[in-house]
Amino acid sequence: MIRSTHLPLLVTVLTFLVAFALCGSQYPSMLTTRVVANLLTDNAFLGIVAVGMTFVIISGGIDLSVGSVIAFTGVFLAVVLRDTSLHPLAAFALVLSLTVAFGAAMGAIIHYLDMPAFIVTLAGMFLARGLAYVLSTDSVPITHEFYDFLQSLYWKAPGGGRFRLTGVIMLLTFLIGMIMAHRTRFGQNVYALGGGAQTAKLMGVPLAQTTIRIYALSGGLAGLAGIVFSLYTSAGYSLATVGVELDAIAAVVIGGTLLTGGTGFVAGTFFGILIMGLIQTYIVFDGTLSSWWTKIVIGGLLFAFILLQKGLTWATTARRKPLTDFAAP
Amino acid sequence: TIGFSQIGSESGWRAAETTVTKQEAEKRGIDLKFADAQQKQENQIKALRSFIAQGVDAILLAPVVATGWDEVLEEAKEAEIPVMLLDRTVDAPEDLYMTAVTSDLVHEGKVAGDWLQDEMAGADCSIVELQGTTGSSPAIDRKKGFEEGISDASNLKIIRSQTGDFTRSQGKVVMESFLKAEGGANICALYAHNDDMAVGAIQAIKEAGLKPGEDIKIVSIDSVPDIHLAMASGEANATIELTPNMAGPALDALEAYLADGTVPPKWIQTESKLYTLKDDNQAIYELKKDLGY
Amino acid sequence: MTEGTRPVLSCTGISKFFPGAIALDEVDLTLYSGEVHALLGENGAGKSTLIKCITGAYRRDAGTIHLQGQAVSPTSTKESQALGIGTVYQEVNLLPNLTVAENLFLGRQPTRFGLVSYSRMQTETARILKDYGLAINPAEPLSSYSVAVQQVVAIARAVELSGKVLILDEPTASLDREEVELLFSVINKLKARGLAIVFITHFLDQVFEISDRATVLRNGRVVGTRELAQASQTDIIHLMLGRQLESRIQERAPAKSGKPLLELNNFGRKGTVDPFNLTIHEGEVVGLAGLLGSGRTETANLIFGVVPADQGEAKLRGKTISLANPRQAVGHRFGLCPEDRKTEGIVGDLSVRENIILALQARQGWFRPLARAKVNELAEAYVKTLDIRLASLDMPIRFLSGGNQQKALLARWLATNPDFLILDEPTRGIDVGAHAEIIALIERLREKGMALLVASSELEELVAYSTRVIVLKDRRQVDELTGGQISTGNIVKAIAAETNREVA
Amino acid sequence: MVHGFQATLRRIAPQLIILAVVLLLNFLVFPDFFKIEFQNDRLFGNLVDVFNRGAPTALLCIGMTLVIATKGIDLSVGAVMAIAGATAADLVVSGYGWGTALIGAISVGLMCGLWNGVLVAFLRIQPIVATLVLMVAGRGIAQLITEGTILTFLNEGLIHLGAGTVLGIPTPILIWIGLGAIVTLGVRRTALGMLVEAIGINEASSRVAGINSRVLLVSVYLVSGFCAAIAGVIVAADIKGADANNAGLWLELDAILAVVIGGNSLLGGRFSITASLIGALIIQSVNSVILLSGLPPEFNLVIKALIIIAILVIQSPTVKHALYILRASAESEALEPARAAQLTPPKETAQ
Ligand SMILES: Nc1ncnc2c1ncn2[C@@H]1O[C@H](COP(=O)(O)OP(=O)(O)OP(=O)(O)O)[C@@H](O)[C@H]1O
Ligand SMILES: Nc1ncnc2c1ncn2[C@@H]1O[C@H](COP(=O)(O)OP(=O)(O)OP(=O)(O)O)[C@@H](O)[C@H]1O
Ligand SMILES: [Mg+2]
Ligand SMILES: [Mg+2]
Repeated sequence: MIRSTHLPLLVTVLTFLVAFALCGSQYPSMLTTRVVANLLTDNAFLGIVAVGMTFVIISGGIDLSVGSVIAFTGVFLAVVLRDTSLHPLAAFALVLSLTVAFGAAMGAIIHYLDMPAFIVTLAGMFLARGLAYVLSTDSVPITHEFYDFLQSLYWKAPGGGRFRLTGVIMLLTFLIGMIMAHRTRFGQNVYALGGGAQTAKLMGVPLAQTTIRIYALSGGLAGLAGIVFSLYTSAGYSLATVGVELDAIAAVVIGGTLLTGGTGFVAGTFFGILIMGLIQTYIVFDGTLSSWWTKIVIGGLLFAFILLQKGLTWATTARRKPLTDFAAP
Repeated sequence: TIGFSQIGSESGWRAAETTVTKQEAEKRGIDLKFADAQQKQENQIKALRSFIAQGVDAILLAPVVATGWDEVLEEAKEAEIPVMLLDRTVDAPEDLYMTAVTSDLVHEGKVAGDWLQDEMAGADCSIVELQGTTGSSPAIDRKKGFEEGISDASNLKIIRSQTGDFTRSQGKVVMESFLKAEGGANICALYAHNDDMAVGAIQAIKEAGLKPGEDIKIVSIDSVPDIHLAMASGEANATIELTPNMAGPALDALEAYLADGTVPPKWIQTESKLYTLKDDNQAIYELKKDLGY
Repeated sequence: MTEGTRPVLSCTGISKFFPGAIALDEVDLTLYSGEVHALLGENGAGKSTLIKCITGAYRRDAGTIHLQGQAVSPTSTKESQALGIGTVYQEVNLLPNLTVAENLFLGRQPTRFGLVSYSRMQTETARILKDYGLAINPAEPLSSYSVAVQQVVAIARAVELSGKVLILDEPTASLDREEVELLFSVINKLKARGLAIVFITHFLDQVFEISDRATVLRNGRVVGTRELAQASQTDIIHLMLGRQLESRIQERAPAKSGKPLLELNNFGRKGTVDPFNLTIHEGEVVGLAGLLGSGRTETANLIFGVVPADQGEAKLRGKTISLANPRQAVGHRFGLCPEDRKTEGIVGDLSVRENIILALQARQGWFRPLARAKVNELAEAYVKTLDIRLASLDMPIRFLSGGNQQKALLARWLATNPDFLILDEPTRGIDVGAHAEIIALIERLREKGMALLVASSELEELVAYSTRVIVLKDRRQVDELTGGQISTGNIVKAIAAETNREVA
Repeated sequence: MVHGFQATLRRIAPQLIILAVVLLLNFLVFPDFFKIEFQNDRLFGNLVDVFNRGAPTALLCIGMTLVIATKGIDLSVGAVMAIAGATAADLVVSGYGWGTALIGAISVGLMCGLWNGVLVAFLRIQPIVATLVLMVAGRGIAQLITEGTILTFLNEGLIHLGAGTVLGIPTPILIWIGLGAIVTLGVRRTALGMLVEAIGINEASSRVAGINSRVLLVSVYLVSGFCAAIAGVIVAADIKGADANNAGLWLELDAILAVVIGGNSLLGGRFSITASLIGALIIQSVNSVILLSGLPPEFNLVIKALIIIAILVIQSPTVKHALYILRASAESEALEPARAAQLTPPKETAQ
């Protein structure tokens, strides 16, 4: 049974399929495994942070720090691998615990000091990037056999597309994210929090624990995205991924999650990511847009998607009213 | 068909480079696919991958940062698409790209340092420095080069150094605070990592009631039209040119390679030409002002 | 209730202070196993505050709580739930974005292999709600159901959570007779199981029907606890108000049919309310009767333009007017006191004063602010007339007790001195004293020549003030009663008749 | 009106204290901080710079405060600044006078505000997304006007707006203080302020009460667009050129930060423009500390983040609440111990 609540998700999936078909009809080479593989590989880090962002936004919050955390993670890894003999796996564990703690700290501040997430994570954004600068302003290359090994893990599809490890990590993240959101008590608490913190509290939702976990999750996933990004570029660079938080937010919103919190889908975010990737691919295939027209077109397409979604949702919910009533006693 | 992955349009110089590249491509009858990365490396990698998927004949890449290109360049190599680097090289094995047309950023800084050393001729001089965006490679290299240039002159000393983000307005703001923190009379020279910041700083100096170019010597890098205008009226002293025409040599090399397999050198260095007040700056301004800076 | 048994819950010396007000002053409350204990008092007496202090939603400033002899001190509702205290707070406190099943099971979802099992949750939900006569889709978001349904779900949730104590704060305010009966049968079952139940309401009939004892609060103090078997309604009212309620003999001036004020022809909206004709005269009170979901609220909203009509026309004193949004309606000197005071009525963070003048100011326009003196004069006058209990006119309205919020909203519309006033459930959550006061007020307004349209679930009340009653069913007008026809019996008959006709 | 003034003072006291502390910090790293000279026909000194350089943020946060009061947010102001600056520069470069340029820039700003407002009020798109569209596209539009270059101009009238002085006081200072005063009076001497607060707190209720919430919503975005346009002109005039790519870049975040430091809730409702303006000054003073400290630029962001976190923690409701209780019990100890507990302020979330 298709539930009315799943409508935004459906709309997103449909939008993506239609858009992909349209692009394909214009540039047939877009319908290759290369492009599909690129969509997965190139957006892997963005997808991973967007999963965390989905949780944050469903809970009614926002996390502006993720872009900086990715950059920090990259620089941290690069510096650690350059200056110590730590194995990358150990370094991964170290950096993940750092970013989880960072997220948890922001969550704790948001809850215990009763401050808006927007501002707390904005300060977090300054801090994480500032720390990355302090570690190194230079971009630091990562050269380690283990990195080479991880990068060599890919499956080359007919047609030249390479499905890489990072893409798989993203898909796994989405899968786990979906299960967490819909099938665990934690996930239910996240939705409850987004429905109204005061009410959720009266209903017995542990606010402190949930808030802290949400931001810890987002921080941890930003750390994971940072690891993936460092695999992607084999380097750590303090100026990397500026503004990624806005891309992630846009993807989450295009995916049908409401910024006011309470409703949304992790799976929708996945298609949001694909739609954003598709827009970029299309612009490059076109190749005639100047720098400024690129910006205008991206903004315009963003607007078009939001409008399309709005329209479809309106059209389909206008007549929706439950038919059941009190059963005759 | 050639794909061109440009960093963005963050400065006038960058816009000029884009314009010139498009002109050069047109001149040679090349169909240029342009992709603007909005200052993000990830977007550049995406663009490169899309170019490969599209099957372009060659790729021009102006990399935003030196690291992180191995993987995608390997894919290009495998697809037998030659890659030419513009204005910056990358930290990748040399066989992954055909050639790099760049200036030497460290050298630029050194030229500036040397010029100042000559200009001061042994007199004591406290220098303030306007850095580029923290972490960007021009900022790092131009700082390094300048320090090298003045390292052998004990009379030259950098007393304050702060970032002006390569922008005119930050250049002005930071210069204002330099002037107050050190006192205008105690500053003898300004070194700015690009001309835009220098232009902003000139205004700050004037507003503080000092004469830029005389009370405070000004040397900067890029040679954009507005700095020549300032030099023409004696408000700035020297600039080092960074040519926006990187694509010309690159495309020449590419054509030669395609024609008879001439393998170009790995590094084609553009000239870092020093302009001073001795040049006819008004004329240079007129020459440059329509180049899309 | 058995004397001598150990109390399930005993609270002693509970105090709670708010700036400028002592909400609770050394309140004692003892609950025994298997009793229904009514908690009574005027609006603002401190009933809801007491509940919140007991269940940990508020931090109490003094006092001790013993649960089955054990000292407890829940600091959050989660803890009190874990202790076996289930609560329905005054305003429906569920999450509209979650489904019915998710609301019912939040925090204690059935799991399978560590994952929440939806199928079990939904079948369980359907089973539980059947006891309350509710056959709704557990997988739909709660927001798609009316306040009444939500109220029932909230009750069901609290019942499921209450191992030892169940607390219900005005659970019947938005329920109809039938649902109330179902609720009472559930309460009786729980009582038999030995739970202690706290029941707060302003309907004294219901109190006497279901409760064993009653504790009465006045101004944050306990003024007495009574065995209800040995007390009469008048005793209790006396205890609550501290005075006798003078029973006004309804000596109503005969409805002088004034000039027609508002004429609605074929007015309606697809999928909301079937087109209807209605003429309202000056000096007339038209009552809207019907069952839950019969479309009373929707009719009221339609006339006020909250949801614009898509067919028909409206004429004000013979001139065709547009009623596309509330602003236009206010411009025509209409007023609407909405049913859902929390979401459509109060502006929580604004002061009581500002809330009272809001509609008047909106009508005056942005650039003609009301003079401060005038504002104060208006606000003070209405606080006095309607007996709104507050610490200061500057306090945010959300800190007022539920009934007092309702009165402030009434004041908002009276301040605009409307020609036509629509009241949707005007007495919801209002105490007996104020209840009589509001009925008298409606009478006075009518005599002054105002036209009123009043939707209410309380038939006695409708009968008391209506000069004409329209009966709605399934979003259609099915009957109209006038003059001597108006009686509770006839209204019930009119609602039932339609059903019979359908069956026949 | 004495009453009103006292209420305002009480409302902005925390911000004033923080401003004083940050200024003191400036004084510590640079002892001449408070020195103001009259030099070159203009006031000259670090304190003047704080007021002058704070102008763009201050202007933005006038509009932003109103937008946030309606429960909205305007991410596009930075981009609107760029568009307005580019428009003004383009007009003077093509030979129009500075008046025309100013009017042109303001019209463009109002158009941007209208666009945002319509998206939010009529299409019901969430403000953060609605304004994100213009934030992304707007900079492109600005560059379209300047064609990616820094459009330099020499029109004295226009330059005067950003770099000139009136009676020795830099014009931007006069503009932001003037506009701030006008808007504050405009909303507080009319019913607008209260109505804006009402729709921010509960739009449904406000609508039922007869408030024209849609038009009001559009209006606040118009004000925001207007303020951003003025800020954009000032920034362009200051450097005698429109830098479409960098003008106002990330300034929307500073403006939002200033509003929050000003003690306004991002959830809408009660607002104080004066407090936001002081918030803008606080941010500028923090920037000033960083510049004057002479530390390498790598540390800029860390310092800024730490100072901001400190400010926000002090401002947070929980800490305020704790301070309130401390003060209350200290006061009442002297007066009447029994009543001390009564002063416990309302706090539903308190455990
Ligand atoms: N947060 C608060 N701040 C200040 N005063 C408050 C606050 N909450 C409640 N009050 C005051 O405490 C008193 C008791 O309120 P309470 O809600 O307990 O009344 P009640 O008995 O439930 O009334 P009703 O029958 O109207 O629901 C009221 O006068 C109210 O104004
Ligand atoms: N028992 C119910 N089951 C399901 N939906 C209901 C029920 N009662 C009302 N609704 C829905 O709630 C909405 C509100 O109905 P409305 O408020 O107009 O009725 P009403 O007669 O005013 O009832 P109330 O007494 O609750 O005010 C309607 O859209 C209706 O579909
Ligand atoms: Mg109550
Ligand atoms: Mg109703």
